[in-house]
Amino acid sequence: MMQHLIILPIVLPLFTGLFMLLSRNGATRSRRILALASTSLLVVAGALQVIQSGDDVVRYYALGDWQPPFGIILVLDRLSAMMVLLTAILALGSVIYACAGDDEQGSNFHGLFQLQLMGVNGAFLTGDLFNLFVFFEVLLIASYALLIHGGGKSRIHSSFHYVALNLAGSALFLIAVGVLYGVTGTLNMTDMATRIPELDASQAGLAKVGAMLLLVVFGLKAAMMPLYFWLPRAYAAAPAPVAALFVIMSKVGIYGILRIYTLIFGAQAGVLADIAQPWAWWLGLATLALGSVGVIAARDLRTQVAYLILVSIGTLLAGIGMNSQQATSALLYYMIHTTLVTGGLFLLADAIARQRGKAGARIVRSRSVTQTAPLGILFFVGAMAVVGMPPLSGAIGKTLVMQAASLPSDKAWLWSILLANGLVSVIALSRAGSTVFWRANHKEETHETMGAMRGIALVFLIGASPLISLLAGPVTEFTEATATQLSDQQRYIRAILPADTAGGDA
Amino acid sequence: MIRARSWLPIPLLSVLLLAVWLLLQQSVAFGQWLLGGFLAIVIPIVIHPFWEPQAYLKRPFLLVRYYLRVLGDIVIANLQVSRIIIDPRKRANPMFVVYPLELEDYFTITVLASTITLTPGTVSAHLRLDGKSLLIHTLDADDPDTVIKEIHERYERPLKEIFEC
Amino acid sequence: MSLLFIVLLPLLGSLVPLLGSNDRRNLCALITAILPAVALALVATNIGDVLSGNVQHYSIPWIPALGLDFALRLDGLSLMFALLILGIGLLIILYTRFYLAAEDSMPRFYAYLMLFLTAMLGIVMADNLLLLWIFWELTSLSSFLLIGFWHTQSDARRGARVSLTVTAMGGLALLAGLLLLGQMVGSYDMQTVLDSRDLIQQDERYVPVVLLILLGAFTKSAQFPFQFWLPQAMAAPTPVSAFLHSATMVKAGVFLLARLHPALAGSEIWLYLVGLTGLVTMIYGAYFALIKYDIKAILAYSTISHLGMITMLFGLDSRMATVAGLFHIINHALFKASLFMVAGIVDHECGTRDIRKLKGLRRYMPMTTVLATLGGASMAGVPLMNGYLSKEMMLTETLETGLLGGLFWLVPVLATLGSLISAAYALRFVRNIFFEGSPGTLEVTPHEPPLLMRAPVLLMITLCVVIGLLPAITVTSLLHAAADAALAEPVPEFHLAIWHGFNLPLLMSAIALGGGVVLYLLRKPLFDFQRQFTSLNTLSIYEVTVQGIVRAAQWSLDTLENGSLQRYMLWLVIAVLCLAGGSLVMTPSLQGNLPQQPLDALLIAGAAITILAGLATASLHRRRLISLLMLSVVGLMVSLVFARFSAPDLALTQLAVEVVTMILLMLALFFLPQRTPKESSGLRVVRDVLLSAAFGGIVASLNYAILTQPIDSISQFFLEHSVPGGGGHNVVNVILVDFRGFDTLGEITVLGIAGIGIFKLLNRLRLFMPSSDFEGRPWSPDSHPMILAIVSQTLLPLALLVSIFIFLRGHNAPGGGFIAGLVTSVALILMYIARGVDWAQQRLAFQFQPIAVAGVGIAALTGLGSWFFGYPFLTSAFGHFYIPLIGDVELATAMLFDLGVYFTVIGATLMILANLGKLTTPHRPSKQKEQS
Amino acid sequence: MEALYATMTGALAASGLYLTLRGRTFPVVVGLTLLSYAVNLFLFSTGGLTTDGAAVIKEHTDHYADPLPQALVLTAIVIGFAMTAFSVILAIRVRGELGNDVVNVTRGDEPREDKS
Amino acid sequence: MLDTALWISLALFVVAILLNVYRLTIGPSLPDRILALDTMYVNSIGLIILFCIWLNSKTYFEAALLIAMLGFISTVAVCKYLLRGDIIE
Amino acid sequence: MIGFYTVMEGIIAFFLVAGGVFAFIGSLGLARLQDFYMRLHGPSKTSTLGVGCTLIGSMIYFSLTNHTISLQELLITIFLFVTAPVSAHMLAKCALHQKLPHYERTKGRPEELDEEQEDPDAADRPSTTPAP
Ligand code: NA
Ligand code: NA
Repeated sequence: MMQHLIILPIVLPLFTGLFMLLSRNGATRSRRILALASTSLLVVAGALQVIQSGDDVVRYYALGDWQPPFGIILVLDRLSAMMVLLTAILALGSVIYACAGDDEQGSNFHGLFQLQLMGVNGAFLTGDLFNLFVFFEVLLIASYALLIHGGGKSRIHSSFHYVALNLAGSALFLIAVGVLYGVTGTLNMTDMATRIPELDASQAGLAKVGAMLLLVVFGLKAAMMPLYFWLPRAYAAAPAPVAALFVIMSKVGIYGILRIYTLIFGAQAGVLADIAQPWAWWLGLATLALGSVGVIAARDLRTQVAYLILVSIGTLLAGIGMNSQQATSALLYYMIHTTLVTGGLFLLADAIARQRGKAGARIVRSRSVTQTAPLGILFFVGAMAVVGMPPLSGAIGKTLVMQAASLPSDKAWLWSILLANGLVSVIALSRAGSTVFWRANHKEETHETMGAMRGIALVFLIGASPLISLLAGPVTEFTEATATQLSDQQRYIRAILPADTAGGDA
Repeated sequence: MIRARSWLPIPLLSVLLLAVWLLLQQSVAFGQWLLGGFLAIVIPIVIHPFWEPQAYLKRPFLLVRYYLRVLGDIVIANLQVSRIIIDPRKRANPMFVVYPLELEDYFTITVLASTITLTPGTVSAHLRLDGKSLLIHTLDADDPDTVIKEIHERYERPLKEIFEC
Repeated sequence: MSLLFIVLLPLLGSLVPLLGSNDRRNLCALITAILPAVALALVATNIGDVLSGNVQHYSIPWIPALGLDFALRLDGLSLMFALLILGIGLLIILYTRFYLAAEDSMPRFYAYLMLFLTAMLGIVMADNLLLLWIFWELTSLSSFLLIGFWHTQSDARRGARVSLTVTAMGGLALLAGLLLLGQMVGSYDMQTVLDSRDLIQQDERYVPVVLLILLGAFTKSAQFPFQFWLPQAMAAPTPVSAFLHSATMVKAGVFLLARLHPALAGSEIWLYLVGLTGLVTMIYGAYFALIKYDIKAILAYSTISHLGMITMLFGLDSRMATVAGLFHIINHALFKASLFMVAGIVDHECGTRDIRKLKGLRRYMPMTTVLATLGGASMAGVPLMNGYLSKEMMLTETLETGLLGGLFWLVPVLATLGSLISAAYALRFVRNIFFEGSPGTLEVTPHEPPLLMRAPVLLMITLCVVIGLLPAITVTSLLHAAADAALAEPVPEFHLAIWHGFNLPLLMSAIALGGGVVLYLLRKPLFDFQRQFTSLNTLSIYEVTVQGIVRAAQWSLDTLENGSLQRYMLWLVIAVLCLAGGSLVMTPSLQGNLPQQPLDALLIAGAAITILAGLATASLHRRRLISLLMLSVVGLMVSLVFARFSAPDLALTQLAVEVVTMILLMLALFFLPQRTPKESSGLRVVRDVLLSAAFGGIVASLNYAILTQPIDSISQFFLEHSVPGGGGHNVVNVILVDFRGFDTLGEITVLGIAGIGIFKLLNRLRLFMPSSDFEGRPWSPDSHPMILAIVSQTLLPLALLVSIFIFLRGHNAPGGGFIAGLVTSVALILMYIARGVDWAQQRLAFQFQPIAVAGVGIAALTGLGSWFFGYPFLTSAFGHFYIPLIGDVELATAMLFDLGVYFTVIGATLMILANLGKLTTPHRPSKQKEQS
Repeated sequence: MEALYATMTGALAASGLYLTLRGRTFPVVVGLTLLSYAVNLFLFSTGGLTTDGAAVIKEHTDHYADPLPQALVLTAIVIGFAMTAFSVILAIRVRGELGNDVVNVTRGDEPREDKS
Repeated sequence: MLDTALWISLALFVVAILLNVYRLTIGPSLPDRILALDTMYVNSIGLIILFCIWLNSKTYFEAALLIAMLGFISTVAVCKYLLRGDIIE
Repeated sequence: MIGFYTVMEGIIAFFLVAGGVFAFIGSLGLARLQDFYMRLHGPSKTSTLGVGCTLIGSMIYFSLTNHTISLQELLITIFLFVTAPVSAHMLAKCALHQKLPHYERTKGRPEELDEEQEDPDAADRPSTTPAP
């Protein structure tokens, strides 16, 4: 069974999802149990993958037993294992939260959710460029369906923006795949990495166009400036557990950039080495700056969290732009932090909105939430974490990223923007928190409480922040090793394409 | 006891399917007969619910004659139409004709309408809602009664013989 | 290890109060006090060791990647502060017990307080720069909670936010400063940093480091011009003011100056920046303390002034100044905390803090009056009180400094002036409240507070007096140890004594005291003078600024993200043009090595039609149906192109998809407006045309370049292995179901999800159904033309047969599950079109969703099957079997996979089309019945 | 021929893009469909343009078109169809919710809880 | 002879399709355009058959079959739209 | 002596050319006849026959070259001849529904083309029917 561990994060949610979708009207209770069980198993699988990848061996799984570079392969390295585990943890929080009632707002929630997980995990694991496209589409179509879960005006409208932009993005992705295939004659990313350095000047020029198109595509998914416009509305409008899960989707874009531009266009790529990083740097900084503007301008908690995601994307992109092992390690830690915390904050914003009557998540004076203490503490912790207040993970992540800036000019740019963002976020979130929790009218005697499931989910995700601060030592050790592994393209080539490959027959 | 209707609900269709299958496969191998036969039985059973009862084919041989006649007419029709299209001096005399139907069964009416469309200078334009008359557009005709009479003689009556009476 | 517990116990203590209940207040206070008391005892056990010159360390690694260890130290400086923090902290706990009203949540307050206590201890004991910063920010956060404790009051909320903002800003600057400092030194270890003075001060980054760190220190210690948050923070409950805003948190800034003094001090910039800031703040604070009416505001500005004095002392370039600064930290903490507590008592008893209403309280609270008078005397620097000693030292050191060069005399003069005003406001504080007049205007009759509420004040005032009288035996050793930590050089010899003989400082003291009395007596004209100024203070500037920023941010975002998909698309296009177009420009040549193939008329005509139809689709888009027809032409042409260039499978697929798409778009058109009104301005159209043309140009160039590049593809492998390895002659199909079956699995998953998603979309959909077409013509009454129905019915079995044919041959000839599925679906959809939803629905025995899902399931299970034979997912198997009479039959697992595809396509397509069609049916009045 | 083919692809891409820049849902959807045609043609051609070389293995010939891009395009067509279908129905839903088919959100449409 | 016939026929079909495009473009009525499209489908069948003869391969026959079978469904759908608005009711 | 194959080649060529001619004429009719009802005649008959001829040519050709009787064309023809009238019929219905103007020389006035009294309120008035 261990040999199939690599594909488990794809197959498990696929079958669970299919099973749940077979009938439209199943018992809610059994579906919830199944969803929780499957997602928990996914966490276990992710953890096992992380453990397995810890020996620094790059493993692959040849689908259909067709050996690379001919067949599609899944690749398990530290990075993909980490992303799978991260996804699973976030998903578990979301599922728990959804089980408190969001799943009944429309049909087929859990099934679609599982398929969304399948898509995300596939994107993280695949070692084939076109297969990456396919998994992007799986996760996108599932996200479209989940985004409109529960209906409503703003949801539908923002969905259309999201869908239309992503369809355009998919078209660009295909062009990029076409260009890269047309130039290199292969789809396997590692194989592509071996062929890129051998291209002549005009072929390399074309490959560069492909690479740049991919950057646009991943930038769109990641919500990089100026392609981020779809994000705030879409995420703010999405049902809470879906929004929480969506947090990982923007990270898929980041993952894509990280993977493509370290493996295919990494240091070995000759004239095409490190072509995306300068763009990532400047656009990341711009994203970061604009995200800060959004955080302070937000009139609604959920929009605010959406902009906080933008901030994190900017930070991650800037981290990629610095293009060093230290920076990669830092951004990976930061990614773990921001994914879980912003996911938790989406849930929290929803939990708060549910207790404030008509005001919902808007940052205005309204009636007080029923459960001031638990929600208040969670908000405080979450806000601290997300703005980068110590001792929580945000501060550690940001500090790691700041520390990774080595050039004086990089430092000046990154630090000033990052610190200014920190200040702005503090102002904005203290405004928001004080308006929502402090500037409230008296409680009304409603018995609206968030209930055990939602509470557990919130504690699970927001509580992750203190946990990963406490465990920052081992976590950064892992991310450092990951960064080292990523920078060693030869290791991938040796592992996946041992000299003279021949396809195996079935 | 198995009733014929239950496993061979539309025998004529089954024959047609088997023939088409063999046409598609370009093969008369035994396996194809077997497979085609299987499909010719299964498909009618599957689509039976969608099959509104149709006129029963009474005289199949007349049908063959009918088809041959139509085939010939099609060729003639095309030559006529071509002349009108090509020859700028030849002026068309289009006309709308309301054709009173004697046929009652919709399948037969459909066959008639299709025939009219494929044959000389006529297009069946409209089956009126009451199912009693057919609006026909002719490309080159002078007298409606002639048209009606010709259609009745050449097509409707044979069809009535084949399917209905 | 005990160091860890000193910090940790109060942290645990922040959880303890939550165990207590708000009703049992004594118990709550008591259990809260236990842990800090133990911590204090632990500190006490270390006093001897530390005073003898040892520095204790404790360290556990935390984040090696960051250079952050959980490292604590206990040296003289830490010890001094730890004693202050824990000692006064315990008194505050006691005081709070009586201070808080019954409706205030005591557990919550204590929890915040303990959190703060931990943070403060952490700052003073941190042995790692980053750890220090962590605790530093924690004080900001916990003080935010404490100031905002009475959050129903807008003052409290604002105060909390302002203080958080200002101190967080400083904290962030501090982080940058400390990071730079650590990078300069190569370590964040405190001792290493403190030992690297020369390295640091010679580094070119020294100046920014000093600026950043001072920004942190000054904001925290409310130095000018960041002082404005402190008076605002007075909205906090008084114990908070007493503790945070006099004794501890505001001292964190000056603590930092002391802590990093050995590494950073001694330079010109330090001298000027720290010295002058302190001096200015001292005067500024004193002046405002004199003219305020709120007694807590008086104390707050006084605090600012005294912090300014301490800051100045740390700035001055003499070692004794540092000692004096440290000494004044202790003294100020003691008398100011007492005075705040007094102010709290007064407020508590009288219900007001307005000094104009408070009069002659000595009659009602004699004991408090005594304490207040002594505290005031200390603040004023009256001899025999501890405040006098440190002020005397301060005045001495101002005479020694090289600050301001030729204007050196200005420093002592201003210092004396500050002391003078200090004496004046101290006098005003004590005399106006307790001695002058009688409290006629008060609504309540004040009386002495409970004994235990006075006890903390009594204890601290006693300490003030004792230190004032016996400085040498009470604090010298502690001060020595602290100074040892704060100075890079050896601690100078000093003797704390009341009497140093007649000297200039003594004279200055006398002038300050005497002048203070005079100033107090002449205060009326000063108040009149002050009244001319409108109350434009820094705070309102701050508020306006923040609101302005918010509004500006909202405006700029509303402008940028105006909800316009068109604009978002535009950005996407611009990104593509810049990134891809830019790279394309750099490409040396588009022309590859391959020769072009010859053209023929057929190709030209085909391409021309395609291009024309494409352009027509775009240009006629406002007439939607025509646009659709043009799109249909493009679809047809594309499939012909596929056929022309050897892709039969693609041609088939494209044809089938084209039909389904057409049906879908026709369905959609019914629910959407039939035409697009003219909206885009001419300029917009021109812009979009240009952008589109540029994009098209890029695509075309790329395509041309790719077409002329030779390709060394992996495809040869598929051609070679298709038959022997995949068991099929149609390589494209074998790739789809075998070599790259995983793609196909994903693809049908997409299709299935799309169907399910669409079902979700159609749920609860509000429909807009036009009752007539776009020319206002009512719909035709004939809903299901009979001729169509009859022909469709005949076509259905034939289509099924053909689809099975296409399915079965797929592996070896063009065809396969996908096309077969589409053919089946289209035939079924034709039934819907011809006969209507009700009719078809009644006859269709299956539900669509299970079919679609089962299809994906079949494909996936086929893949899973290979696990049982020890092969990876989706490994195919095939074999030839000889069956009597039939002959050789090839069976492949790939066909099972393809069967999954087939079902998915049928299920998903019908789910999409039939469900959409089904929507309207119940709502349409049938005109057919009326007419027939 | 290659130049002509490329021109065709480019023209379709340009037309599609122009439509996606329109302000109504329907043209946007049609534009995306058109764009996907262009992309499919592009992707299809990356293996070269071959006449009379359908990749169905026969004896006596090794003149085959590159089958891989064809397989990719097939997948892309299917996915494109699914996406088109979804976006079309989403457009209908937009109309249902808003009463028109304008793609741009007007000001003041801050997301808020819609519980129907 | 066959080649010549093939080319003549091909040319005629191409011209026919161009004529269809002409009608499709100028209209004037919607049924005209639909009719033109439908005719284009039919002519495409001929084109494909001729192409098959030219290649001496029946690889593309199914494409012709599919157009014959499905092409009219598009036409029917559009007509139904014009008549009733709702094509599936 | 004209061989069998030459004859057959001639026959094939005849059918191909005839097919092309008919297809061309059908489309020509579509392009140049006066009204829609007349234009409908060309495609529905002539084009269909044109393709039919081509298919017959193909049938003979492939039967000869592959040495087996090629009958798939027959199937295509059947489909074509079954579906073409339906398209024509539906299109004619549309034209009547839209009351397309007819050539002035057309005789006969079917009631379908009578100008009815238009309901002025019926013009593009969306009726909103909320789903249950
Ligand atoms: Na196939
Ligand atoms: Na309908």
